[in-house]
Amino acid sequence: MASFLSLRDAIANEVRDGDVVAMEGFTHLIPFAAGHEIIRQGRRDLTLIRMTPDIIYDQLIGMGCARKLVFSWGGNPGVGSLHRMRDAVENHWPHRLDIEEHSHAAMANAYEAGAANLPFAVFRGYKGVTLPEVNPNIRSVTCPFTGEVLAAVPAVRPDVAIIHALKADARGNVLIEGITGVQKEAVLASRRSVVTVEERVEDFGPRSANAVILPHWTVGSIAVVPRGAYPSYAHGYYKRANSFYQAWDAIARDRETFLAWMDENVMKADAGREVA
Amino acid sequence: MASFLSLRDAIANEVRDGDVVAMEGFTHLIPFAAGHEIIRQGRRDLTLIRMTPDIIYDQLIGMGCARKLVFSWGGNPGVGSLHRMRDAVENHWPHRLDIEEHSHAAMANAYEAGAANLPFAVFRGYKGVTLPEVNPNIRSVTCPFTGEVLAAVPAVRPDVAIIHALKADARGNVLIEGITGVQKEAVLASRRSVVTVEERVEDFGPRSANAVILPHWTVGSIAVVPRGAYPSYAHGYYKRANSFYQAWDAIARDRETFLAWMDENVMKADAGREVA
Amino acid sequence: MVKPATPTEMMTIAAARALKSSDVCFVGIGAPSAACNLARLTHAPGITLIYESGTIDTRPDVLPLSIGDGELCDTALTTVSVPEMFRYWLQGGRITVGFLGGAQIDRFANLNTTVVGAYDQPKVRLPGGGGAPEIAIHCGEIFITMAMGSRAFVDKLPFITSLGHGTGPGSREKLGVKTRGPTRVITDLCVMEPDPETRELTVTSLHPGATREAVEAGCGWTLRFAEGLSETAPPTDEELAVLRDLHERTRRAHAGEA
Amino acid sequence: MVKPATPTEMMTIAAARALKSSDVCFVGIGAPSAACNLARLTHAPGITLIYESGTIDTRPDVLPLSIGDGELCDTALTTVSVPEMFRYWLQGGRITVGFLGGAQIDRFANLNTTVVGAYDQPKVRLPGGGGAPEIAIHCGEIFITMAMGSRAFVDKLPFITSLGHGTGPGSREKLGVKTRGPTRVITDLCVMEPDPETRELTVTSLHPGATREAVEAGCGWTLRFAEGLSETAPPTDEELAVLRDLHERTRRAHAGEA
Repeated sequence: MASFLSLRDAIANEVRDGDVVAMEGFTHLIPFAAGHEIIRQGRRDLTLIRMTPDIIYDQLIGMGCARKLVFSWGGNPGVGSLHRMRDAVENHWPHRLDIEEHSHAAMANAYEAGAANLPFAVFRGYKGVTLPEVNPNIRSVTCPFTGEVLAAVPAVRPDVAIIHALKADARGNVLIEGITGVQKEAVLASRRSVVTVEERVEDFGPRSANAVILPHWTVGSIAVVPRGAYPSYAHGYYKRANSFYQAWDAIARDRETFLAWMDENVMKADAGREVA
Repeated sequence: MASFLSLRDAIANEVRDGDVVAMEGFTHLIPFAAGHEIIRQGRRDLTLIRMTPDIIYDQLIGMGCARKLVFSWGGNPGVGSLHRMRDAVENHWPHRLDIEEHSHAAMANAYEAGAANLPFAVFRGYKGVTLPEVNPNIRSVTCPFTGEVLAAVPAVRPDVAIIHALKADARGNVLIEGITGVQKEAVLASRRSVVTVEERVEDFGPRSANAVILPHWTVGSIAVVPRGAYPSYAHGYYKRANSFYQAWDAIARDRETFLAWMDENVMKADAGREVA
Repeated sequence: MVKPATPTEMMTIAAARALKSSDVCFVGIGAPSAACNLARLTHAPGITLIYESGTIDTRPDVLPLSIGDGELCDTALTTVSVPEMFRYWLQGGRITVGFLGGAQIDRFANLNTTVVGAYDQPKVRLPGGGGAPEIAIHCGEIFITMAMGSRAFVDKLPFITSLGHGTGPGSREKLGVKTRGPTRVITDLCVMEPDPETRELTVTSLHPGATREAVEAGCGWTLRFAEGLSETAPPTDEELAVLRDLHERTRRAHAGEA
Repeated sequence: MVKPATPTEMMTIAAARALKSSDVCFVGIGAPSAACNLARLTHAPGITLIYESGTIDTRPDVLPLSIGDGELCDTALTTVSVPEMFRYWLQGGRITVGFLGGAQIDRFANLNTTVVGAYDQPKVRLPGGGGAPEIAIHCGEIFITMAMGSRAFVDKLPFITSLGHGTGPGSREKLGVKTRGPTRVITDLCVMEPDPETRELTVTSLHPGATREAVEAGCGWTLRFAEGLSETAPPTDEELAVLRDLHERTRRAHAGEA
C-alpha cells in the first residue's frame, strides 16, 4: 500500500544495509535523488542490480555503498567508462566489488520473470560467448517439445526497487510514460519499493486506456521529488542533461575530484533539494 | 509489409484450406467480418485457435470450416453454451471436431512465447487438475536453479492471425486501444496476418508515447471494414451488442434456424457489408 | 415494504459481505461480478476489481455481460494485455480473492466446468476452464458461488477443472501450492467452509428461511454441519436496494444495445 | 569547396550506404546511430530505426547521446518496454540489420567489449555486453563499425562478448544460430567482408586515400585482401553535407542542455 513520505523517510524505511536493491530507469527516469539519499544515509553492503549502471551507480560504488553489482552494461552512455566502477573492479577502491554480469536480454527477461513470480527466465541467447564460463548463474533448459536447449537465468527478486516516475495520484497510483524501461517489472519483482515522482496530482485525468500505471497497492513509499531524475530526464518535464554526462567523465576520473564533488553536491544537499 | 486490400482479397490471399488460424480479440475487437468472409469463401479443414471461441467460432464450426479447435473457454459469455461447438463435439455435426484444450494462462503464455520466437512457454499452473491427462501438449520443465517443476506448453505459431483493430495509418501501421487482449501477440506469432480496421487515417496524430501499435512491417493484409467487430465492439466507435449475444442462444440452438440465419445474414452479404 | 430477497440475491449479498475494502479481487461474470460491485457500492468502496480481460481497478456503473465489456475498460485505472494479466497480476500473486463457480463441485471444493461424461465422448460439453485452473492456485483465497442442487454438489467429479482442497489435508501443500484455496462456498441456501482439520466443506451458516433438509437435498454427498451453525443475517434494505438498482441499471443498459 | 571527409566520416558514410529503405535496424550509439540516420536522411527514407530502449521507428532530428534520449521517444511511432523489446522484437527475429562495435575484434568478427586481461583480475574493465550477445545472433545480419588499430583488430580475443563467425565455417550453424552474422566490417580505412568459404574477414574495398600498408598496420593478424579489391566511392557532397548538418545540430542541441 502506497504511503507518501519525505524522500529521507522513504529511503530510511525501505532500504537497509545488506539489501538487494534494483534502481531502474533506462536512460530515462533514473532515480538520482533517491540514490543520493542512500549515499547520504550511508547504506552499506548493498547488492546493486541495474541493467545500465550509469552515473548513479558510479556514485554509489565510489562512495562505498555497494558490495556487489549485478549488471549488463556499465558505461557512461556515449561518453566512455564509469571510472568509479572501473576503479572498484580493477583496483578494489574504495573496497572490493563483486560483479555478476549478464546481457541486456538476460536481465530484461530476469526482471520479467521476477514480476511474473517465476523462479527463472528462458530465452534464446548467450550462444558462442564467454560469459557463461564466468557466471554460474547462466544455465540452460531443454524445450520439452522440440529438444532445443535455451538459456536460463534466475529471476531478479530484489528486496527493494527504486524508481522515479512522472506522477502519483492522491491514492498513490503511479504513472510512467515514454521510455518505460524495466521499471514496472522492477517494482513488481521486489518485496518493497520507493517511488519518487515529479508531482502529485489529485487524479491523472484523461489518458490512454492502456497507460503504464502501477496501482497504489503494488507500491511502497512515494516521495514527491521534482527533478528527481536529473541529470537523467523526465518525459514532458525536463530534458536529459547530456552535458552533465560529458562533464562527469572528468569529475569521476580522479578519486579526489570525485570525493570533493560528492561532498559539495550530494552530502551537503538536503534530501529533496537536488543539485543542478 | 502491409498492403491495403478489400476484405475479400485479404482473406483470399492470406487464408488457405488446412491453415492454422488464430482469430483473436478478447470480447473486444473480435474480427467478425473477417470470419464471415472466411465462411463465404468456404475455407475447410482449418485449425482454429482462440482463447474464447465466442459466437464467431460457433459460426465457423457450424458452417463446417474447422477440423480442429484449440481453446481455453468455449461459451457464450454471460449467456451459456455455444450450441454449434457443443453439437460438433458431442454429436460430430456437421462433422467431427478435434479439440486441444488449455487454460487461459496456458494460451496467453503460449501466444506470448510465439511472439517472442520461443518454442515453448513456462508458467506455474495446471496443479491438481485433470487436463494434463487428456492433453499431451501439457508438459513440464524443471527450474535449473531451484528444482521447481513448472508447466510447459508449446508456443502458438499460427499460419495466419486475424484481428480487428481501430485504425491504420497511411503506411499501414495499426493502432489498438482499450482491451488489447492477445491480438498483438497473435500477429507477431504468426507467419501471415489479416487486420481489419474501423478506419484508415493519414496519421494517428497525438497519442500516448506507449500506444499499442503494430508497425506496418509486421502486418500482412489490411482491410478497412467499419463495424467489422460487430456484435463485438470497438473502443470509441460502437458498443458491444449484448442483446445480440443473448439472441444468439436461440438462433444457434437448432441446426435449421442456425443455417437459415447464416444463409440470410452471412452468405448473402457482401464482403465488407456486415449485417446488423 | 421491500420485496424479500430471492435465494440468488441472498447468495450475492452473502458473498459481497465477505469482501473487504483492501481486497484485490479477480472477478468472474455473473454472481461474482454482482457481489464484488455490491461490496464496492456499500461497505468496501476501496476494493480493487480486476477482470481477466486486463482491466485493473474498474468501477462499472452497470454489470458487464462479458468479462471484457467496454464499460470495464472505460472505468478502469488502466488496462493491460491478457498475457500480462496472467503473468504479472495473477501468477504474480497480487490478487487477494478470486471468485469461481462451476457446473459441479465436490466435498473438497474442487470444481468441474469442463465435461460431464467421458472427455472424448462427452455427455455434456461445458465451456472449459478459462482462467479457473490458475485462479484457483494463485489468488490468496477463493470464494465460490453456486446454487445448490444434487447434480451440482456431487460425490465425485468426472473431471477436475480447478483445484480446491484436492483429496483433503495436505493436498495443496504436496503440489507446492501456497495459497489458501477455497475458504468459503456461498450458495443460495447457505455458506459452507472447509473444516479446519478435514478440509471437507461444512455448512457454517444457513440463509434465512433455508432448512437443513433443503440444504441436504441439494447436495449429492452427506453434508456436515458445523457445531456452531448460525443463521446468515438477512439482507439489509440498503444491500437489497443497491443490488436491485445495479441489476435494473444493467437490464436497461443491455436492452438498449443492438 | 567542401572540406574532405575525415576517416570517421568515411566510415559512417560507407556504413550508411549499406542500408536499404526496407531495413529494420537495431541501432547502437555513436557511428551506427550516425550511419542509420544519415541513410534515413538520404537514400533510405523508409528505414525503420529501433533503439534498445524500446523506441520503434524513431526519427530523431539530432543524434542521441544515449540509447534512450527523449528525442528518440518523442519522434518514435511507439515505445515499448525493454523486456518486450528484447523478447518480441529482437528475439522475435524482426530486425534485419543490427549494428555492433567493440574494443576488440578477431578475424572471424567475434567481438570483445567486456574485459582485457583475466576476467577476475582485469587489466581494463570495459562496459560489457549490453545488448550485443543477442543482437549478434537474432538480427538478420550484422554490420560492425570500428576504427582500425592493432590493439583493436587482434589475433586472439581474451573474451568473446558476442559471436561473429566463431572459429570459421559451420560455427554458427553448430550452435543452432540461423542468422547470417557479420556480413561487413566498416572501418575508417576499408570495408571487410567474411570470405564466403573460410569466413575470415577480407578487405573488399579501400577508402579513398587508404593504402594496403596502412590497413595492414592497423590489424593484429595477417590480413587478407579480396582479389577484386575495389576503392570505396568517395563521399558525395550531399552525404557529407547531411552528415555534417546532423552532427552540427547535435552539437548545438547537446551544448544547450544542462
